[in-house]
This record gives sequence, structure tokens and C-alpha cells, in this order.
Amino acid sequence: MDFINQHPVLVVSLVKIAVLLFVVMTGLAYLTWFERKVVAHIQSRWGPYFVGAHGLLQPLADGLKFLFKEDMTPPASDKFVYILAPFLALALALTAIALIPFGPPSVRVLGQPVFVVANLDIGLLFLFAVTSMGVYGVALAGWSSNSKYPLLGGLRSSAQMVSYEVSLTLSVVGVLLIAGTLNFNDIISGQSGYYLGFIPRWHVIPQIIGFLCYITAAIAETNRIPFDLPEAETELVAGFHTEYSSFKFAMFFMAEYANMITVSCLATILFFGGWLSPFPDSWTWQLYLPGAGLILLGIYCLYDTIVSMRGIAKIQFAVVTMLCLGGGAISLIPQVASVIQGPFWFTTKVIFFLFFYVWTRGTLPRFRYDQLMNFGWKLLLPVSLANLVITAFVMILPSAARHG
Amino acid sequence: MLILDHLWIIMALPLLGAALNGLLGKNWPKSLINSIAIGSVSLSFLCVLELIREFAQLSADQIPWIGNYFTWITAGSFRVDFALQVDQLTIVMLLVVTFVSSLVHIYSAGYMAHEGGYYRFFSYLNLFVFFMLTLVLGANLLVMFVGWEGVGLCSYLLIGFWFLKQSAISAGKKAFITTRLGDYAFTVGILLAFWTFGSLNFQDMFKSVAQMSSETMAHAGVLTTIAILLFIGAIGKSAQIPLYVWLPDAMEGPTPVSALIHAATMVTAGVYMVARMNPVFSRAPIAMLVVATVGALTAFYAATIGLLQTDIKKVLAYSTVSQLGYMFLGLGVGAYAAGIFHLMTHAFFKGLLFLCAGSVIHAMGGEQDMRNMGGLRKQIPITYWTMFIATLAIAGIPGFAGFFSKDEILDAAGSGPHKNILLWALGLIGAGLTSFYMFRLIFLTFFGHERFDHHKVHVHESPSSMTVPLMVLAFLSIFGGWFAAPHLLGGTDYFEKFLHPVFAAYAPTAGIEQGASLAGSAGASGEIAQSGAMELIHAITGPPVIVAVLGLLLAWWLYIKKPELPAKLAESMRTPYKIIYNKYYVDEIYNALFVAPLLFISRYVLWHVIDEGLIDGIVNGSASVARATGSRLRELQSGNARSYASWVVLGAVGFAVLLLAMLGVRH
Amino acid sequence: MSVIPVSYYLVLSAVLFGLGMVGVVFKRNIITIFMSIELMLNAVNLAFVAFARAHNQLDGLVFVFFVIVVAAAEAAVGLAIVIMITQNRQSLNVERANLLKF
Amino acid sequence: MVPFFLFFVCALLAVAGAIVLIVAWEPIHSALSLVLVMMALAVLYLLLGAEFIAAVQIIVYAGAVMVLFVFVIMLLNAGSEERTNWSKLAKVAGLPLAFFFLLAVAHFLSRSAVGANIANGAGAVSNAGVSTRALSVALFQQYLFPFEATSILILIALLGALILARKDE
Repeated sequence: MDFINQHPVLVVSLVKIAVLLFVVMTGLAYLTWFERKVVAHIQSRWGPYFVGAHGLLQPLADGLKFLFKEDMTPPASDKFVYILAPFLALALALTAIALIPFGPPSVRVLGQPVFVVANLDIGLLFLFAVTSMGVYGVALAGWSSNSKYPLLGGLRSSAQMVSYEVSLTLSVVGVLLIAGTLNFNDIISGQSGYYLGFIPRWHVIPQIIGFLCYITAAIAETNRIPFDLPEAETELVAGFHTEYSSFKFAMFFMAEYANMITVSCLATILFFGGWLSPFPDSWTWQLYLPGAGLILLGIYCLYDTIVSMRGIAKIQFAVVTMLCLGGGAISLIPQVASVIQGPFWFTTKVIFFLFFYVWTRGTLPRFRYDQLMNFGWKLLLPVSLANLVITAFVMILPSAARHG
Repeated sequence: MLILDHLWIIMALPLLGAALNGLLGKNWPKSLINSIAIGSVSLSFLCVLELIREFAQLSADQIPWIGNYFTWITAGSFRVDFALQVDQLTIVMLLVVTFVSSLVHIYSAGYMAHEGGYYRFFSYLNLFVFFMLTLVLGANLLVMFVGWEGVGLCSYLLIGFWFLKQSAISAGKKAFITTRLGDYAFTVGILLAFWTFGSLNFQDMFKSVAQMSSETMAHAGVLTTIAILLFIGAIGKSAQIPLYVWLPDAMEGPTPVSALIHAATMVTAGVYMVARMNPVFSRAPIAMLVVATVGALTAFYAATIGLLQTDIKKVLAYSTVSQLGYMFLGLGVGAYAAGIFHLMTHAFFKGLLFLCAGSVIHAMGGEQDMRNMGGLRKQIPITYWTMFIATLAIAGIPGFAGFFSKDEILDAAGSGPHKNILLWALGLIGAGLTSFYMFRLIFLTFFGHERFDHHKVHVHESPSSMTVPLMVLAFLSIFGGWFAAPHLLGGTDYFEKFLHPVFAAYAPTAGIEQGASLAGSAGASGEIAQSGAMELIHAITGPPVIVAVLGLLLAWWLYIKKPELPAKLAESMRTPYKIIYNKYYVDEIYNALFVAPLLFISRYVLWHVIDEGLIDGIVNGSASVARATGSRLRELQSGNARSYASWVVLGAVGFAVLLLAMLGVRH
Repeated sequence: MSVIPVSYYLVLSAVLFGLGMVGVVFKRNIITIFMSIELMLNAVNLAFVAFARAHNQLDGLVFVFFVIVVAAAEAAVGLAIVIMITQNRQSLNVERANLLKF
Repeated sequence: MVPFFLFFVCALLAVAGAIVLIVAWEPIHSALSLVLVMMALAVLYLLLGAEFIAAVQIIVYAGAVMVLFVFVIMLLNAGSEERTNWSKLAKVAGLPLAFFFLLAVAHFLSRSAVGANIANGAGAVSNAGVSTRALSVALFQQYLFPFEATSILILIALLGALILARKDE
């Protein structure tokens, strides 16, 4: 106990990291389930259904499958790099998440903020640094497998990511100009307040162009459809991870989804006020929204359990129902409610962006490679640049007017 | 005072003409060209006349009149102005030069009518006049020297005028190089003069000379040295022994050129120079003796060569040489005035002779050998008569110009203050020979039966543009000498009197007696009444006249009476004939003594050893050294990036070591 | 609060620089040589930052910034050249590209 | 204590990376080791309180330049380095001189007055934001002209790279 008192930073950080890892890993697993479900319903299918109720245990099954598959390494490959690549990818992806504040820094345990692992003053820069390193995973994977398609995939992805990273960064700079800081918490708290008393002062409103550029670049940065050229199965089998199997493949998989989450979080923080509630503080009933939402979900599950579930699924779903109702009940306790406000709103927004991701995937066709490059360099970059210039101009306009 | 204040105009006019013709005249019509040339020269002649008018109004102390235009050279104490000066001597020279030049120009307009390079010829001629005037007008040795060299250049250009004729080219070179020998001594003389007198202006020099006591035969000094050096220059320019060889060859040039440059004006530059420097010479007896001796020897020697020449122009050339010898003889015996006088008269009759020869050649269609002429007296009477008058003049027949001048010279040599019987005798014999070969020329050319083919050559008189100058000059050849006529009657010699200030101004104390003799003769003029007739008789029956008549008769006897005799004589005394006929083999001797060794040295030492061996060696050597080092250094540029990198590292390390060393010093 | 002498940083940068130098001199692969140069640049940057810190001045940092920018430009051009060389010589070996001209 | 530990770890990593960069036969290994070096250096920059520089180091160097290298290596499919004989000059001059250079610098440092201690990274983190701001101020005011010049330089480099690498039909 006294150890804890002596090294609060160390202990709290370790705990936070453990929790975050667990949450993110599960989140990743169920993100896959979420994606499959959404795409399925977009295509009017059922999607995963039989492993667990509504296929809720599907991610678990996939994970087991990955773990127990034979892990084969191409003989001609460069062993060291071949193994290094997936670890690099996943590690970097998770590191990025460590920078994300899920809730207000005011919530503290042992004097340490709870909802963020590392609160850096140059958080954003650091985040970009980490994501920029993400290229290596893909590129090295493509190179080290010593095979044709992976190499092409690696080439494509490295080129694509480097190109779009530029516009990604540029599109964000506008926000930075307004916020005047690189610290996530400061950026978020800078967005508090409302236009006309009820429209939140989120950066998305002045920076709508920047936001559009950002989201486009972000999709490309994460190699998602419609920019998933590196793994375009119609052209390159499976792209850079063709030669990967079993858990190494799973790592790439997870890295990709982790990146999705990171990017969505970033969008939330920079443009949508992070953990800030969209409603004015005066609307006190919003405190009970999380609890209410959970209880509603529980009620739906209860109905479902009773009406449509059969056999083992009925038992599983009963558990889910219990969790939802219980969680909802707890959330209605004022202290708890006030604490989970931030995470609630944050998660909601992130989930919306993830849905957007899946939505685009379900909707848009894939670019051709030259189209991709032209789009990146000849449209995206100039637009974000213009956005930056205009922002800067508007920013200095008042002072310029003042100084004549 | 127009011209006096602007003396340069006289020179500028010919220069202008030369520039116009030479630079622009290539495609101008001949009429325009020769009108420009003649106009410019005759204009400057008119200027001279105006100058004389103004000069007459000057008081004695204003003479010499000096026009100082701009500072030409300044180096330390050495300062030379471009200054012109006018005194009596200058006046005489100016007259002679401009007048004869104008006539020759007019003559040339006809003579060169059918020649190519018309504009070239006239621009050269004008240029020559310009330089000659510079020479004459110059107020210091350096300006004079410019003219001196300039006329040399023009003579070179004009001798080699027909530059397609090998002989003409080599003759031009010969003239240039031979005179250059003299000019070298002349230059040294100038330097010595500046070193001695501290200035090159004639007046300053003469003033400081006047301070110096005149040297005697016993102790010769710097004055003698200067005088002799300058005189060597004169030898070269005025074709005296031993440098006369260029003049006969110079006849390769067009005849008007021979008349103007190689008879009337340029070759007399030496005489003018010596006369101009008379104060120096008067104080250097040895120099005077040298001048006189060289003059007399040349006069005699050239005459002997003239005896047997068959080329009409060559005869005249040698006679020119000998006449120049007479002038120097005159100067050498202290009769400067007589020398200049002879210069003037000679300019008239020798110019006339050459022009006549040119007319003859013109008539004969380019034939120059007298053995192929004869009996021309009928066909070309004007030429004949004018040439005959000139011959009488040069032979010294009483009443003609040559008589007075030559008589004065011989008189001075025989009975002057510096009298020298030996030289007098030489001069006398020379006079006889002169009249002989001149009349031989006349008889061979105009008398006897015709020795040419009518069908080939049809003889015709020259156009008026040529004959008019002949007549004018003939007139002067008769009366040009009569200034001195009263002298024969024991009266004053106006020419000498006119020039007296020039030569008396800085005359040494010894020169007093010269003035005294003049005074004496002036005093003697009182006795003209009774002894004038005697004087006259004595003068016209004096030795010069006698030898002249003898020469005439001998020539008549040999070439009219018994034309076959000369051949016999030649047979009888073979050796001397051959020797003289070959001009004493001087050219051959010079060839063997100087030219051949020079060529040998140039070819085998300077060319093959010094130039090819040493200089080319140095050049090629440096080149090959560069190449060798280059091929060594090239190894560094291996193109191997890593070796470059190594070099960079080397440099970095060196720098670091340097840094450490400095820090080591500092700590 | 423990402190690190700036000379440590300097020695480190010197070592890195020297290693980069060795790489430039000894490697044959053009790209590797290039990377060695980058390594040297980094070493210099380290020295810059260390000095800036030692004297509490920003100039060093600004210099580092410029160095990085220039390095980026250099890399762009240099790699383009490398590509050309390789296309012409069919080899990445600098010793194959020793003609001093293309 | 922590800074010292960090410093030595990073230093060791950097040197090790540099050595690997030299001895590796595979260009890609060299590239990776260089990335490692850069990472280590970035951490050192953080220790020195230059967070901005650290970030830029990673973003530009590790994230862009080195990616470019890797890209080119992949593009040219650069196999392992061919073992030709060493340049004689390099053998006789390069290696000894390089080490001599090291010795010289070390000697220079050992006796120079730059032994001054500086505050470690822990103290620097607090004023990092300030330092970043100050840095940007210096960059855009005091060093504005060089900044513009560099931007032009980059533009030129861009064009040069384009023209050089373009496939001329």
C-alpha cells in the first residue's frame, strides 16, 4: 500500500494501461463483429448469427481460430523483419491510443487523471509521429515476405500513406491555429461553450473543410475502402499480408482496426469537442442519458430474449440483458453519472465515426491507383492548404485591423 | 601672323591629303585623287610663301620663331614638347621641299596615270611630304627624329611601291635596313646629347654649347662623339660611304619618287641635320674633318662608278651620291651656307634630271638602258632641252645654278678657313668626272643613231602635266643660283647673307674669322669697280670650270666623234674596267662580310638553336610539365565516390588537428 | 535532480558522426552510403540540441529544424538520382558508377 | 537517476544501431537500424527538453525520409550488397583516419570547457510547451528569411526529384 503512495504515477499508469489494453482489445474484437453486422444489413443479409446470440461470440471464435491455426513462415523470407513487421504495426497502433483522453482530466485517482494514459503537451505531434511510423509495419511486411504481390502491396501502401499523411497533417493545422495548443485536453476544453446558447462551439463548424479533408485522408491513412489499395484482393491477392497467417495476420488485422479507432478518436477530439456534451450544461437531464440508454437497450434485449431466443442463446442473452439493466441502474446514481458523462459522449461520437467507416465501406467502390495518387496530391493537398491559408488569414485579420 | 601662329597648318595639309586618299580613296576617280594630293601640297607651298611674307616682318631677336603646341613626353627631368621652329635655314628647306614636291606631284599625275594603286601612291607621297616638313620644322631633335624615321618609312613604302616585283621589295628592305644602321648611331647621339645638354631643344642645346670651349684636334671630347654619331646617321640617310649602297637600288621605285625623295629632299635630310647642328660640329674639328673627308671621298668615288653605268637612272643615282658628297664637303670645311646652297640648286637640277629621265623612259616605253637609246633629240625636244640645261647645271658650266654652288664649295675647300688641298683635289677631279658622265649620258641618249626598234617602241613626247614641271625646274636650274652671282664680282653672297644669322649665332670664337672673311669679302666689294672684271675672269676660268669643260670635250670625243673607242678602251684596260663596272664589288663584299654571316647566325643560331631549341623548348616544356602533372593528378579523380569520401575525411581530420593545435596553444 | 553533462551528448554525437563517416567510406551500396550521411546529419543535430540546451538558447534548435528540412530535400533529390544511376548501371554499387558522367 | 538510465540506454541503442547500419549487408536492415538510431535520438531530444524537435525528428526523419529510403529500396528491390574489393584508399586512409578523428574529437571534448552540466529532461518537460512556442516565434520572426529560403529550397528539390525520376517516354 505504501508502495502505491510512494509511486502514484507508476502504479496508476500501469493500471490504466492494463485496463485500456483490455478495453481496446475487446473493442477491436467486437468492432469486427459490428462491421460485419452493419455491412450485412446494408447488403440485407443477417451477418454472423449462429455463434452465440446474434453472433455475439463470433469474435471470440475468430480469435481462437487465429491462435490455433498453423503459423507458417515463407522460407525465402527475411525472418527478422518478417516477424518484426506485425509487432511494429500493432504496437504503434496501441501506443497511439495511449494518448487519447476519454474523459475530463478533472476526474482523478491518487491525484492522477483517470481517463488518459499519457497527457503530453505535444500530444498531437506525438500522435502523428507514432502514426507516421505505422507505415513501416506495412512496408516491411510487404518487403520481407519476399514475394511479388506483397512487395507491390507494400510499395503501394508506403507511397499512399506517406502521401496522405501530408494532407492529414495539413488539414489538422487549421484546428491547431484556432486552438493554439497541441495538448488534447486543452484543445477539447477550448471547444466548450455555445453559439447562440445551444450550438456547441466545436471546431467542425469553422473547420468544416478541414474536417472533410481530414476524414478522407484518415480513411486513406488506415488503408480502408475506398483506399484499400494495398490489400486489393482483386489485384494483389491480399496485398502486403498475403504471406501472413494465423496470429501474425491477426496482429495486422487488429492494428488496422486500432488505427481506425485512433483516427476516429482524433476526429472526435479535434472537430467534435471530444468528451464534451453537445447540450448546454443547463440541461441537467442529460446526466441521466447514459443510464436511460442502457436501460432501454436492456429492455429491448429482454424482449428479444423472451420472444425470439431459443436454447443456449436464450441463456446468453439473459446475461446480456442483466448487464445492461444493471449497468443502467448504476449509471443513474448521480456521482457515477457525472463521472461517466465524458466517456459516454466520447464513446458515442467515436462509435458514430466507426459506423461512418463501415458505412463508406459498404457503399463506395475502390479507387484505381493513379486516381488515388492524383486525388491525394492534386485535390486533397491543395484544398487543405487553401483551408490552412484562409484560416490563418482570418485569424490575423482582427489584429491586422487593430494595427491598421 | 596667321601661319607663324599656326605653323602646324603647313604640315597638317599633306597629312590630311594622305589620310583622305589613303583611307577613303580606294574607289575614287583618279582626277579627284590627284587633285586632293596636288591641292594639299601646293596649298602648303602657298602657306610657306605667306610664312615667308610674315617672317620678313620679324625682328632679329624674334628669330628663331618657336611655336610650342603640347607637351609630348615627360619622364622625370626628360621633357619633350611638340614644338616647331622657323628660322632662315628652315625657310630655305621649306621652300625647296614644298616647291619641288608640288612639281613632282603634278608630274606624277601624268606619269602614274596608267599605274595601279594610284591612291596608294599619292597618299604615300603626301605622307612623305608631311614627314619631311616635320623633319624640317622640328624645334628639337626628337621631333626631327620623328620626321627622320617617317621619311624613311615613306621611302621604303615607295621604293617597294610595285610590291609584286621581287627586286623592288628587296630594294625597299635594303634601303630601310641600311639607313637603320645609321639611325642607330643617330639615336645614341640623341641620347648622348640629352645626357650632355639636359635638353633636346635646339636653342637650349646651342646655348649650353656656347658655354663650352671648342675642342681641338688633340683632345676630342663629348662634342666630337655626339657630332660623329649624328653624322653617322646622316651617312645612312644621305647615302655616303660606306652606307650609300641602298640609293642606287632605290631606283626600283617609280621615277617621280626617285626625283623627289632620292634626289631632291629626303637624302638631303642628313645635310640639313648637320647644318642645323652646326654649333656642335663647329666645336668638333675632328668631326668636321671626318665630314669633309667622307664627303670628298664619296663625291669622287661615286663619280667614278657613274662613269660606266649604262642604266640611265643608275647614273643619276650615283651622281646624286657624289653631289651629296659635295654638300658634306662644303659643310665639312665650314661653308655651311655653301652646302645648303648646293642642296637647293641640286634639288632643282637633280630633280629635273630625274624627271627628264622619267620622261625619256616614258617615251621609250619603260626602256632604261642607254645603250638601247640614242638620237632621241628630235622626237622629244622639250625633254632634251630641259635635260641638257640640267646637265650644264650639274656639270658646273658658268652661268648655271650648279656652277655657283659647287664653285663656292670648292672655293671654301681650297681657300676657306678649314682649307684642305687634298680634299679640294678630290672634289675637283670629281667635278671633272661628273661633267664627263653627265654628258656621256646626254650623248648616248639623245645623239648618235637610234639603237632601238621603231616597230616595238614608238617614241612620243610626254603630256603637258609632265613637261610643264620640267620647264619650271629648267628655269630654276639656270637662275636658281644667281643669288650668289655678286659674290663672283667680289660682292656679297645674298644667300649666305640670308643664312648668316643661323650659322653665326652660336659660332665658336674660331668662327669669327669666317664672319671676318665674309666682312672682308664685303669690304672687298668696294674694289669691284676696278677688279670686278678680273674677279669674274678668274672665277669662270677657275679650275672647276676647266675640268668641267675637259670632261665635256672628252665625252664628246668618245661618244660622238669615235663611238667605237669606248669598247676598245674597255678591252685595253680590262681589270679596272670590270672593277668599276661592278661598282668595286661593294655589294658583293658587304654580302660576304655582313649579310651572309648575319643570315648564317640568324638561321643556325637564332632560329634553330635559340628559337626552336630554347624558346620552343620552354613553351613545349611547360606544356608537357602541365600534362604530366595533370595525368598524375587525374588519378585522384578516380570517379570512385568512396575515395572521394576518404579525401574529405582526410581534410576533416586535418582541420580537427589544426583546431586542436590552436586550442593547445590557447590552453 | 540528477544532471547529465553536455559533454556526454557531444561524445555520443562524435561517435555517431565517426561511425557515419566510416559508413560513407566503406559501404558500397549507394543507398547505405546515403543513410550513413543521414546518420552524420543526425549526430550533428544532437550536438546542436545539446549546445542549445547548454547555453539556453533557441538558435541551436532552429538550426536543427533547418538541418532536418534540408536533409529531407536532399533525400528527395538524392534518391531520385540513385534511381537514375541504378537504372543506368543496373547496380547499386558506387564502384560501378565511376565514369564521372552518364 | 532516471535520466541517466534513459540516456545510457538510448546512447547504447544509437551506437548499436549505427554499427548495425554499417555492418549489415542488407540495405533494409541498415535502414531499420537507422530508424532505431533516430528513435533513440528523439528520446534524447526529449531528455534535453526539445520536444518539438523530437517530434519533428520522428515525423520527418523516421516517418518520411526513412520511409522514402525503404520505399526506394523496395522499388529497386536492392539485394544484399555485392562484395567487391575495398577501395585501397579507403582501406589505408579511411578507417584509421575516421578513428583518429574520433579520438581527436574526444580529446578536444575532454579538455574543452564545455563540461558544463545541463538540466535533465525531467525538468524540461514542464517548460516544453513554452519552449515550443518560443521556438516557433524565433523561427517565424528572427529566422523568417532562412525559413522562406528553405521553403524555396524544398520546392526546387521537389521539382528536381520529379524531373530526375520521371520516366522519359
